[in-house]
Amino acid sequence: MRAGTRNRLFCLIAALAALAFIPFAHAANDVGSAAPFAGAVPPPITPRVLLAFQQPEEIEVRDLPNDDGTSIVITWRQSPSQPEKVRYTVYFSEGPDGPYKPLPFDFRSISLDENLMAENLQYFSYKREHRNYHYAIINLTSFDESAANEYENAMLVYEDKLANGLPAGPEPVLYEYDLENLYFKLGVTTNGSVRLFDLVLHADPVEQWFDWSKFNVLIMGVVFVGVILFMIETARRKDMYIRRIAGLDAVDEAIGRATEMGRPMFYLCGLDPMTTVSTIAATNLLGHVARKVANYESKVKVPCFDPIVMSVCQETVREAYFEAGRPDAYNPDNIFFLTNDQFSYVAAVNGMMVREKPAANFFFGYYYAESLLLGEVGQSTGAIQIAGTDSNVQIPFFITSCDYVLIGEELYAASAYISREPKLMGSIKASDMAKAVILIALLAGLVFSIALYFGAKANPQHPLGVFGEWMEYFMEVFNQHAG
Amino acid sequence: MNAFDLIGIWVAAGLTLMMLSFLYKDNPFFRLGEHLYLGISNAYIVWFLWWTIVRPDFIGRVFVNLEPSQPWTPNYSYLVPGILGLIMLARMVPAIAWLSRWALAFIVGWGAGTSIGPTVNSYLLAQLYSTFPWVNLGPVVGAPVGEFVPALVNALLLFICVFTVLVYFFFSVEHKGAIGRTADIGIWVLMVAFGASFGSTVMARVSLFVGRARFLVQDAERAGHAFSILLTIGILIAVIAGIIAKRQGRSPLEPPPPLDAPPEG
Amino acid sequence: MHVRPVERAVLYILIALGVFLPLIFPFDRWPNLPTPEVEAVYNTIENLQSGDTIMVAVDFDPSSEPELYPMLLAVMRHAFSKDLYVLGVCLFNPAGAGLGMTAFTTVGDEFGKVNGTDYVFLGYKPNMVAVVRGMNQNIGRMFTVDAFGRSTRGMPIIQRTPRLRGGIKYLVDLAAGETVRPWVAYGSTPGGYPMGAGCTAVSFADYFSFYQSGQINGLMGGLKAAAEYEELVHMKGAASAGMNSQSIVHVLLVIFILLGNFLYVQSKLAERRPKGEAR
Amino acid sequence: MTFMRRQLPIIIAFVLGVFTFIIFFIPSAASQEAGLTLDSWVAIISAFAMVLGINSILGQHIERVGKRRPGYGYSWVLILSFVAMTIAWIPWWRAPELGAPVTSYYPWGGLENTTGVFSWMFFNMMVPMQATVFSILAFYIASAAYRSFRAKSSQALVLLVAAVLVMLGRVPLGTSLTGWISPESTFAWLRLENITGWLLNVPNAAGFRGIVLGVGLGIIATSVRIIFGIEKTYMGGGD
Repeated sequence: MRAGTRNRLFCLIAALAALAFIPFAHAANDVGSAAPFAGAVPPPITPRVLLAFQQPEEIEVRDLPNDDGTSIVITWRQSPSQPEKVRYTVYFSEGPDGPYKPLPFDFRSISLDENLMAENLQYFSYKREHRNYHYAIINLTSFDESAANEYENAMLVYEDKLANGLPAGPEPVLYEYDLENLYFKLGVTTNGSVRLFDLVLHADPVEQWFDWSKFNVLIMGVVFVGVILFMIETARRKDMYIRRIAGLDAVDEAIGRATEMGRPMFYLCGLDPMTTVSTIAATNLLGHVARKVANYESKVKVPCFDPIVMSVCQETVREAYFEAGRPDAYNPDNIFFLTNDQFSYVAAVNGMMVREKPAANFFFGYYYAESLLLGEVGQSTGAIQIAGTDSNVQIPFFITSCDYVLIGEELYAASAYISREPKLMGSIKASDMAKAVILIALLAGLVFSIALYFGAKANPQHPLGVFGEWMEYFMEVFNQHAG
Repeated sequence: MNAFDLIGIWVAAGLTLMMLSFLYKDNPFFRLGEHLYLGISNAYIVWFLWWTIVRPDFIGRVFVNLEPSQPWTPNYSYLVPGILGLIMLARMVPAIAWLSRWALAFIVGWGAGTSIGPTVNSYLLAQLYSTFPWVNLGPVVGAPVGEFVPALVNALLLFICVFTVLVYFFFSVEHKGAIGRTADIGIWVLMVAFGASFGSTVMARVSLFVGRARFLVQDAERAGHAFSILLTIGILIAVIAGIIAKRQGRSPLEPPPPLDAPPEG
Repeated sequence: MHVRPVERAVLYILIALGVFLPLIFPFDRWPNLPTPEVEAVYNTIENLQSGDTIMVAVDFDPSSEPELYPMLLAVMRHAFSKDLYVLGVCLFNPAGAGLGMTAFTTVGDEFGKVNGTDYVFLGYKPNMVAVVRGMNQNIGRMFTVDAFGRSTRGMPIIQRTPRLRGGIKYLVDLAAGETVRPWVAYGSTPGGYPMGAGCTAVSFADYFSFYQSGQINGLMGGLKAAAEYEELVHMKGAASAGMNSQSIVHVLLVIFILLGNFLYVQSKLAERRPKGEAR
Repeated sequence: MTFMRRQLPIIIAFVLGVFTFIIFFIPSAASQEAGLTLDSWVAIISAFAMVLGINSILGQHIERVGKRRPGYGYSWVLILSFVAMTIAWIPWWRAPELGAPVTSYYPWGGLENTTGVFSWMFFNMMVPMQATVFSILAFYIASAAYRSFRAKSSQALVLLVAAVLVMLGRVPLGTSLTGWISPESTFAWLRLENITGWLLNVPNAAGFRGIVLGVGLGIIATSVRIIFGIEKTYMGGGD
């Protein structure tokens, strides 16, 4: 029997089956369980393109890994037939053989090249063959949400009718979905009509206690923390080398100049709260700067943007004066709060700069658009200015208005550089070792990329076979955990 | 345009000119605006914290039910931040000021702890993964030459730039020889990056002043020519102050004699 | 390396003039060629008949006022010039409500429209999802009072369009934050009315995916898009003047930089020459 | 006693640091809930701490008024404006419930009362000043560019050229300079807007990516020093 006739015969039988299916569909509708949802009943005649669509194999359903026990995931191998405008969709029902209805919440249907398992590492491990497996995630809590949503809308309409005295019918009731036995069917749909594959899918979501997709983050974090602690221990014994950082050598020069000219210095800790690590780095550095200021018997003013940062700065400077052996010279009024609003803070600091003409300005911590306002006004009063920030966008503005700028990580190395404390130098050495590891990983990635490029030239589908897959897996290990 | 809005626009135009006067030099008008702004912004922050954090999250959860229609039970676990907040205020009493260290430790410890995971994830991994050339090249391998060659060049250039910039940040190694040269290339890449970033933000900054100018020229002018009247008054005052300064033999740009010497403190 | 006060004064005055003059004396030397996504919003409103109703969501606050306020004025002028009825709301934050009130009253007076009959500004309400869902169903119940403190019970415009679903023909969401996604998910799709959006230049890339996927049928990014819209509506306003100022100031800046370098190179040559020839 | 002053804070920082680090890796509902609760606790503590800030700034200026120090007139302005705006937002009398016909003018209440005094002060005083101080940047970006974009060294020259190219590529007048190159020709990449696009997509992105990698390592190193109590300057001490 030639393929052509076999196909036609197949379509005839399928059409008859579909016809037989219709009354059942209608009947189910009349019975109409109390679900407030009058789902779109699939039109009786399913188009030929859906009937011809070959059912994908390996349709499985299981609990979604790495989630809080609210979702299940359906996975299936890509179907060989690839007609346009046909998309996958999922129908549900509350009984294994009950009427299957579209999902009550807006579930976007999946096109034939979407939702590939290889592209979502949050829930699936990276394999090359996962490129031709689809997945669909169904969050069971959205059933209750949509029921509540329906109930609210129904109540609004009901109260409206009551208010205007119209016949309101029975009072709407909140529909309870029984989440334990919800059954799903995968189907294909094109402009309104749908064909469900008759495999009934059911799974119970489970709450995981470890997110395996973040395993690479955990390993790298723990290893790096271990290296830091180890280096801090070894740093106590042997001394360390740190390359010259121009900005930090200039700190002494700036303090000396301010003392000669008998004018104060301004020290700003940035506009972020105490919970941001760059603000913590800025306050640590203030401690070391204040110790030098105490020795030089000069004065440093610290206008603060956040009250907690102000308290920390007061504690740090008091400790510095105490260690420098001059606890009486500490004056808490030099460390004061202005405001927590960005531009009134800047206007006030600019006004103080122009009036008191400080000899040196230190801008450390995290800054936003006001970096240039501070830098430009400070520059016009002729002060030495040293800035250190990890907010990338603001570094160019500090470069054009300050004498020295610490770029990114140099701010975090500052307190170690100035204090030369062995335990702080140790963590600098550790981050250098981590940088070396990153460089090696980058080089390996380059080599693998070149190899894969030539492999892809030879065999576009599976460049370099198993080795190629291992290389891609190496690079995916460094991929971030999405979401 | 009732009186309420008319006065409002005049006040807004006046304060705008006062703050812009700082471009000329520091003057009593700017100082007045600065202190007014400090007072108002602090009051606004107190309202904002009360209205968006203290009232809904603390009072609403522990003491008072803010939505009478909903079922509500007091959640006493939220007394902990309240107590820690009061402990933080202990700083004002020198005798028990050391108590505030517990609250400080809570906040700083929380800040340090919450930053490690996301930092490894989005600061390290995301940047590292997107630097691998294959990631950008993979989907384009089969593409025609016109599209593939630029992608190849950009992918390799991106790799070299990130590599050299990272080498620049080595601290415990002398920047000499091969490492020194790579670090120099890194500095060049940083300079191009900073120049481009500077140039791209000029548009946004200029549009800020365009917004203010639109307010002055359109809204303020419509409210009884507030802009032109206030501007002429401002210029007159500046001219008179300049004449007085010249008669006292100092350039107008210097501040007046120490009638208000900088407050020592 | 210092900027002498005279140079600084000349620089600042030129920039101030570069911004004020195009506003005071508008001219259009450099046309703003409209891009397709801006034209889409214009065409949707242009194809509406007089008597239709649209809603404008003022979902931004003073910090993005320079870019989105002219856009709001341009859309309002276009709507009123076609005698459309306009509903207004702000769901971003309370600070945005003030801007909406000013814009609605200013453009309303310009076209002689009556507050309450031809347009209404409902003000700010927190909990955006509930408000959008409620407005789809029944605006009067969700906003019993408009931003000016007047009850909406007797307002003709509210009686004419009691709800968004089936009531309005188009929604324009001028967004500075994350309000486009909720408007699409809970407003435009369930409500069955098309939707366009406006955003700041910085976040244009993020919202472009909504435009490509067809969830919004038009997108205006930044002051440049507002100027294009003004060009289409033939009502030159703040945005076109703003773009002219941008062009002038940017070119001024480049000239200053070149001038600065020229002076610098000259001073370097001057230093070297006397030593060299020792005349 | 020194345990309470020195060791206990370090233990608190350690416990909080380790706990929040672990929560990041546990997707279960309980740990998500704990994370969100801790976030709002920190926000509440920071809100309480604002009293310290107000005490500091008002203290300074009340003292300046008390001692008649020069410039105390301005301190009066600060204190009075703070008190006026604070009085404006405290709801002294019951606000009229929503929808009730507006009989008398109700001035109290914060921004939620759009016709109140607080909203008036916010929109007519705070917002204009905020926008104006922000807009001064347009002048400072010009003087900063004029002063610092001088070809002193090769690096400064590169900084200058990149900035000028991107500036010209962002403005209609600028892009019209290379408008004559047809977009389809092989030299299309010479058009200014394409050069600007490339400068921002490759060198700019790569440069910042290198910085971010370094910053990431710095953040983790500093966090570890805090959690394990190696760096205690933030707690001060002495006694």
